[in-house]
Amino acid sequence: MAKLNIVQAINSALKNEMKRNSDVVLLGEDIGRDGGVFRVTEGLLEIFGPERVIDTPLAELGIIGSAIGMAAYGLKPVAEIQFMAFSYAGLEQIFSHAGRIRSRSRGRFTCPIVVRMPYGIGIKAPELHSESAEALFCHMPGIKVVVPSSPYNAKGLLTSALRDPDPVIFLEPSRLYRSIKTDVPDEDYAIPLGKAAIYQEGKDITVVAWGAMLHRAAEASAGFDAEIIDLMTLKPFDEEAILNSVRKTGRLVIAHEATRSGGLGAEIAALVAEEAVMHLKAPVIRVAGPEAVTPMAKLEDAYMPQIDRIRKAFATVMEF
Amino acid sequence: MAKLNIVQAINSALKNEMKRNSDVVLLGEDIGRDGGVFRVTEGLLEIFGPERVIDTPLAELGIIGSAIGMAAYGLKPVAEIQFMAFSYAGLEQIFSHAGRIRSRSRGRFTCPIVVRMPYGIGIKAPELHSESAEALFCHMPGIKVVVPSSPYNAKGLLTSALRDPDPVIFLEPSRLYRSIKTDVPDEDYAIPLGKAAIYQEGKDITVVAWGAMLHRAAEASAGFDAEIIDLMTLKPFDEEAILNSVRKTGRLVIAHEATRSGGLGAEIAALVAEEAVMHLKAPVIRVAGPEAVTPMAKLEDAYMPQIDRIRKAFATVMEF
Amino acid sequence: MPISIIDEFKIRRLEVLDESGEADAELMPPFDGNEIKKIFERIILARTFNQRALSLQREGRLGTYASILGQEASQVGSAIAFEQSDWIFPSFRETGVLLALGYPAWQLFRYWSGDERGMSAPDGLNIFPMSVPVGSQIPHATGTAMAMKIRGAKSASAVYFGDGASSRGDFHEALNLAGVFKAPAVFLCQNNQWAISVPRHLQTAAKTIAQRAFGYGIEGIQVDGNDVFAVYRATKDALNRAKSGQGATLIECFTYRLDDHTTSDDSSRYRSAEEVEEWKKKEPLIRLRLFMKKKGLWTQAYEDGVAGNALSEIDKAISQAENYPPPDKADIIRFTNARLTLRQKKELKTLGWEK
Amino acid sequence: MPISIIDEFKIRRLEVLDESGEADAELMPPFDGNEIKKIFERIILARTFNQRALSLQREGRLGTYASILGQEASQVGSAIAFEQSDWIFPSFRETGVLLALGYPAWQLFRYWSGDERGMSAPDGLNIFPMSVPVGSQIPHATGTAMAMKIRGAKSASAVYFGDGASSRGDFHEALNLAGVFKAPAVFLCQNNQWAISVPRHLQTAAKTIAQRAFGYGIEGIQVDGNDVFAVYRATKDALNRAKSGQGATLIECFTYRLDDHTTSDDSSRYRSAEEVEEWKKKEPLIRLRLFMKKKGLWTQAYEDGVAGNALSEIDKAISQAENYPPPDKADIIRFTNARLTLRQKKELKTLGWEK
Ligand SMILES: Cc1ncc(C[n+]2csc(CCOP(=O)(O)OP(=O)(O)O)c2C)c(N)n1
Ligand SMILES: Cc1ncc(C[n+]2csc(CCOP(=O)(O)OP(=O)(O)O)c2C)c(N)n1
Ligand SMILES: [Mg+2]
Ligand SMILES: [Mg+2]
Repeated sequence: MAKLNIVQAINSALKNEMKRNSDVVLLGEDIGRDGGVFRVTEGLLEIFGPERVIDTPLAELGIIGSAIGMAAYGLKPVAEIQFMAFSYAGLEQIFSHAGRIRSRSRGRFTCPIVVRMPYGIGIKAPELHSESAEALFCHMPGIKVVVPSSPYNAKGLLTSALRDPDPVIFLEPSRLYRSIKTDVPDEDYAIPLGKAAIYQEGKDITVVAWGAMLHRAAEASAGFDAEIIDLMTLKPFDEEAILNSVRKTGRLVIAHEATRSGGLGAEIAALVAEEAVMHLKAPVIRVAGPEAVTPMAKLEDAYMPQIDRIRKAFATVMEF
Repeated sequence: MAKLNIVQAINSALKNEMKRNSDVVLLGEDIGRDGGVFRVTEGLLEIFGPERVIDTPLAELGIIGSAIGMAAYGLKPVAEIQFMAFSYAGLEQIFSHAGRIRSRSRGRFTCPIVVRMPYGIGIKAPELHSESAEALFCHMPGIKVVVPSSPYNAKGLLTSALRDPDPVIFLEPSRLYRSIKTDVPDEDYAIPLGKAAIYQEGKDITVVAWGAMLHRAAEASAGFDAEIIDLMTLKPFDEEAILNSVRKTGRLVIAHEATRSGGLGAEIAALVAEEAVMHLKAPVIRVAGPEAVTPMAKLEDAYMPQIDRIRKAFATVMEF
Repeated sequence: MPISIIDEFKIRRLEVLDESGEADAELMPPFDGNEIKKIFERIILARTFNQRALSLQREGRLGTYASILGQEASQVGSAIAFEQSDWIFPSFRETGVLLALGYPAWQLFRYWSGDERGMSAPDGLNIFPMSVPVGSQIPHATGTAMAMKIRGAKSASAVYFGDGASSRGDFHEALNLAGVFKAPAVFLCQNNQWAISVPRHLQTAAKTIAQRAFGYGIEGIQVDGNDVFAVYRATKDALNRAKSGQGATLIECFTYRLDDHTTSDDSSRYRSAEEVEEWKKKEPLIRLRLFMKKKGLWTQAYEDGVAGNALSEIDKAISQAENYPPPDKADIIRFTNARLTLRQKKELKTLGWEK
Repeated sequence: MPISIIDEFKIRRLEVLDESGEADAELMPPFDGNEIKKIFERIILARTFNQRALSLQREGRLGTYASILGQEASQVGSAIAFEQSDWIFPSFRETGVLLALGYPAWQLFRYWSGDERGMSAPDGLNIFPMSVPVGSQIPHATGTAMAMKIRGAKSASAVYFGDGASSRGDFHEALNLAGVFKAPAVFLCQNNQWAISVPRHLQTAAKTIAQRAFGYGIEGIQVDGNDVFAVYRATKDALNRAKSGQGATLIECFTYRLDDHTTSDDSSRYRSAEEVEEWKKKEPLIRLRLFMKKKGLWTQAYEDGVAGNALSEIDKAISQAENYPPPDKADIIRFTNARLTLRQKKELKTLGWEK
């Protein structure tokens, strides 16, 4: 067992699964010789060769669209998009094809692709390198959406994604890529999709977060008896875990980087408003990005919900 | 004053505004000689000529992208996308450019485009002609989203959109295009964006709906004392109208065609969970499409929330 | 030399069977009489399906339908070039291709009546559901071709799309990728001169669509799309190139949409009856009949027999489709993913769709 | 004739100034000595900015930066061809273009330090903010050109993008639209042979990018991108064509990215030092110096003076940028739309950003 960061953990999941399953092929810009702009695929070209680690032209629509064709034929393609914003060019392929093909062909064709991409605020890269648009993918049917928060769960969740029979959008919090190291087993292991983890038990406040915000929420919880749920799979998310916790605590705070309006926090709040509202001792609070586009580097930290904002939300629901 | 349907009302808004403002140009597939697949632009080519009513090649990305370039230069382009699903190819242009250019240039450049498209279930057209993906546009910052529900408000809302300094996505419920006729003044008039209308006053239940579902909700309300809010502008929506009503009724039902998870209903429910939860006498209910892609014609009616489902929701919140 | 010519391209056009029914001896594919009759019969079958579909639509028994009238040579001529292991990615206007490949007619009727079950190709037929977002299926063919190459299969993938589709970014990205990876793909552009109301010359300022191939480093050719032998030959050549590792080909089938765009369209709004009449004279069956007659393969009685068989086959398919039980509402939810989510299980219950 | 040639295309390449500093007399633009010196000075200014930006980045005073080393002729040579009323749509690697057009250097430093205010071009300079999603700016230029045509303006729009960008669907749709509408647009592909780690020959199997023009019915030409006179000439010709109603042109500037992709990149991972060395010998300044020396326009002392001036201008810009007050957090929200929503007003209050 080695101490790995998320980049290495993902690399390890890819490597193990590529060894186990010869149908797995990777494709994307700069993933081969360069090992990916974040070095996630480093070394894989050397092991698996250019037919399984495919450097593509600069064409996100084409990458995702051809992955769909590969998957239909029987491969297990894993597409890397360099940053979340660049997946927008491929949204039609994801929404109108990847997410629909099983349904529209009544199971005759399927689309077991994985689309990996870094997302979120925090590395002070250029414009449009810090998007948190996970809600787009979570809304459209037929697609699973996964966000790891640690090296350990990054490997386990990606392994599940790589074995899933349906399209999975795998969002990698770029802020965390190299900032946390944990023990990660060398061998493969799968963390089931659709199940949240209780990151920290607590009695007073249910906190739902994922990716980089999970760690902010955890830091913010000092002095509060907060139950922190690491959602991990955003679609379909673990409704029971949230509802059980809220029924116990009576208070819900959701923290995410994305702009508040229509973010995934809305769906979580709505679920509780529908199914556990009478357990609430205080209003739900979403601590989220403001109604604005993610700014460039100088202001990106200001956009991302700060620990003091989360603490204020905790205090507010406790005092209510 | 003539009795017009929504197709005619939109045509009238376009015509008046094109007369008033020579910067307004229309572009899209088949909008010229053919008058648009729904005939919304019928007759406009003849009046305004091919430089202002532009038949384009089949290229949604290019249509929206070039509209952005036109708007930057000073025109007021109105792009027609034939059906909502085909706008997905242009989402990058909308999210990464139209919605951001004012912000990223700190006001130096703006993007006053209008993108019109039919949406929603109901005309038994082929696959992907019945999408209700309004939540995608509502989530991404910088964009306004408008849905009319009648000929009268279609004309007034579109007139406002055509005078708005920012990008507006104008969603036209194809189910309603020709099914309602109302009095529509010949002259132009503007219904302000961002304001909801109280379609029907009531004391017991607040019902929020838009487009075609508004009429279902209204039908369903027979026998209930329901206050029906026609949202009209989905982004930014009229929070005060909803909160005021919920504070009065203590009950909230939201009805929309889109798949429930992450639909705009989530944001509305979340708003209430945050700002009026203690006024609720019953859980919020969303009556929405199931967790599935919109089916083809034979099943599309089954997908769209039926009146009896809405009535059941009313009964449930009343009995709680 | 300060202005130098670094490369030159010639756009070729292939014709085999001329309008008088004369075939070029050198280019004529080596079909025997039976094979030629089979081609004729497939065209008749496609045309019969088409006519019946149009009338069913008028009677309210089918949804919106896209006629293939005039494009049968482009469709049947290309379809018969495939092998069983090839993969096909059709647009919504490929009835002739699908029928020629053995796609059950009754399934096609189901599709056009708005029933997803019609898109489930029988096992062994690698035919993807018809793509409705124009052009968006083109990258799939590139991907499948890349997969075939990775797997070392001696197969090819082929994708059908229109002149309108060739304006979409999907076309570009897909053909460029296919060029880079020397993917065994065949891009079959059905240039029927119209994309709804937009004529070819307003779709692009380029003289041909075939010439785009050069921009991707792949092979490109225009064929007379109303000439079933030329279409067959170009497709077969392209498939051979693909399967022998020489990469992709763009084939522009130069044909004409004789009917309205779909049953929701009224083409008299945007094109002249004279233009249509001119093209009617060039429709593929006329010259095939002349050719077959010269070869002693055609008599009116023969055609009547073929037409009669086709009609009864198609009518059988219609009643099979119409007598099939309607789709189960639960299927809306059931096929979203391999496994139902908890939420979906709840929904099935709430909606009363559970069995 | 059953296989006919329906069209032919020749791909031209333009060169004016060769590596020995000899200019083709016929093609040489009619620049006088002062104009040539001004070109030289702009290249030095761009290069000075570039060097300073790279060191500031290393010192942690700038964010990720994309070097233009080696591409100065493509950038300055094209930029000086524009008139005040033309519109420019740059990618993120166009420092040389922007400076040559008079974009304030201090504003560019602000941009690269991660401050939106750096993207607000001074009034009168029609320069759009640099586009980060590769290729996505190309359709904007088509739209602006269409608008110019509609308005009857005698102007053109120009868009810069790389070889990588030419693989994107945006490129295709934009150039095709420009062809159909005969839009006064100039598409300036900066083919610097690499898209991060992907070499040109893996970006497309086509021999040139210029040849794609034929697929859109527009003009296309490759120029030696390290030859400032050839780039100027091709751009000027294209602008003249555009402004006289002859439509759009695709210009492929054949050049080379001598540095890493950006300061986050390490190009030794994917290309050889030898390749870079070969191209260093061809960098644009060498031949321009030789040419100017022959014309009596260049001495070492002259260049030292130019370099000194450039350095002090750039250093002044750096301190101007660095001494500017940091951006206001409220601006994050304030510029989303023309008017603040109620929600945004609340947010400004809750976040304590209100003034
Ligand atoms: C992306 C997209 N845009 C618009 C439409 C609406 N539409 C359906 S067919 C069609 C024209 C297609 O023209 P072409 O590609 O030439 O194919 P044809 O219909 O002539 O077979 C249009 C605009 C669509 N289905 N998909
Ligand atoms: C749509 C998109 N995909 C990927 C990236 C990441 N990226 C930035 S620059 C670049 C390469 C661009 O190559 P090219 O177009 O040749 O321009 P160059 O960098 O060589 O100037 C890539 C892949 C991006 N910014 N946008
Ligand atoms: Mg067509
Ligand atoms: Mg490049």
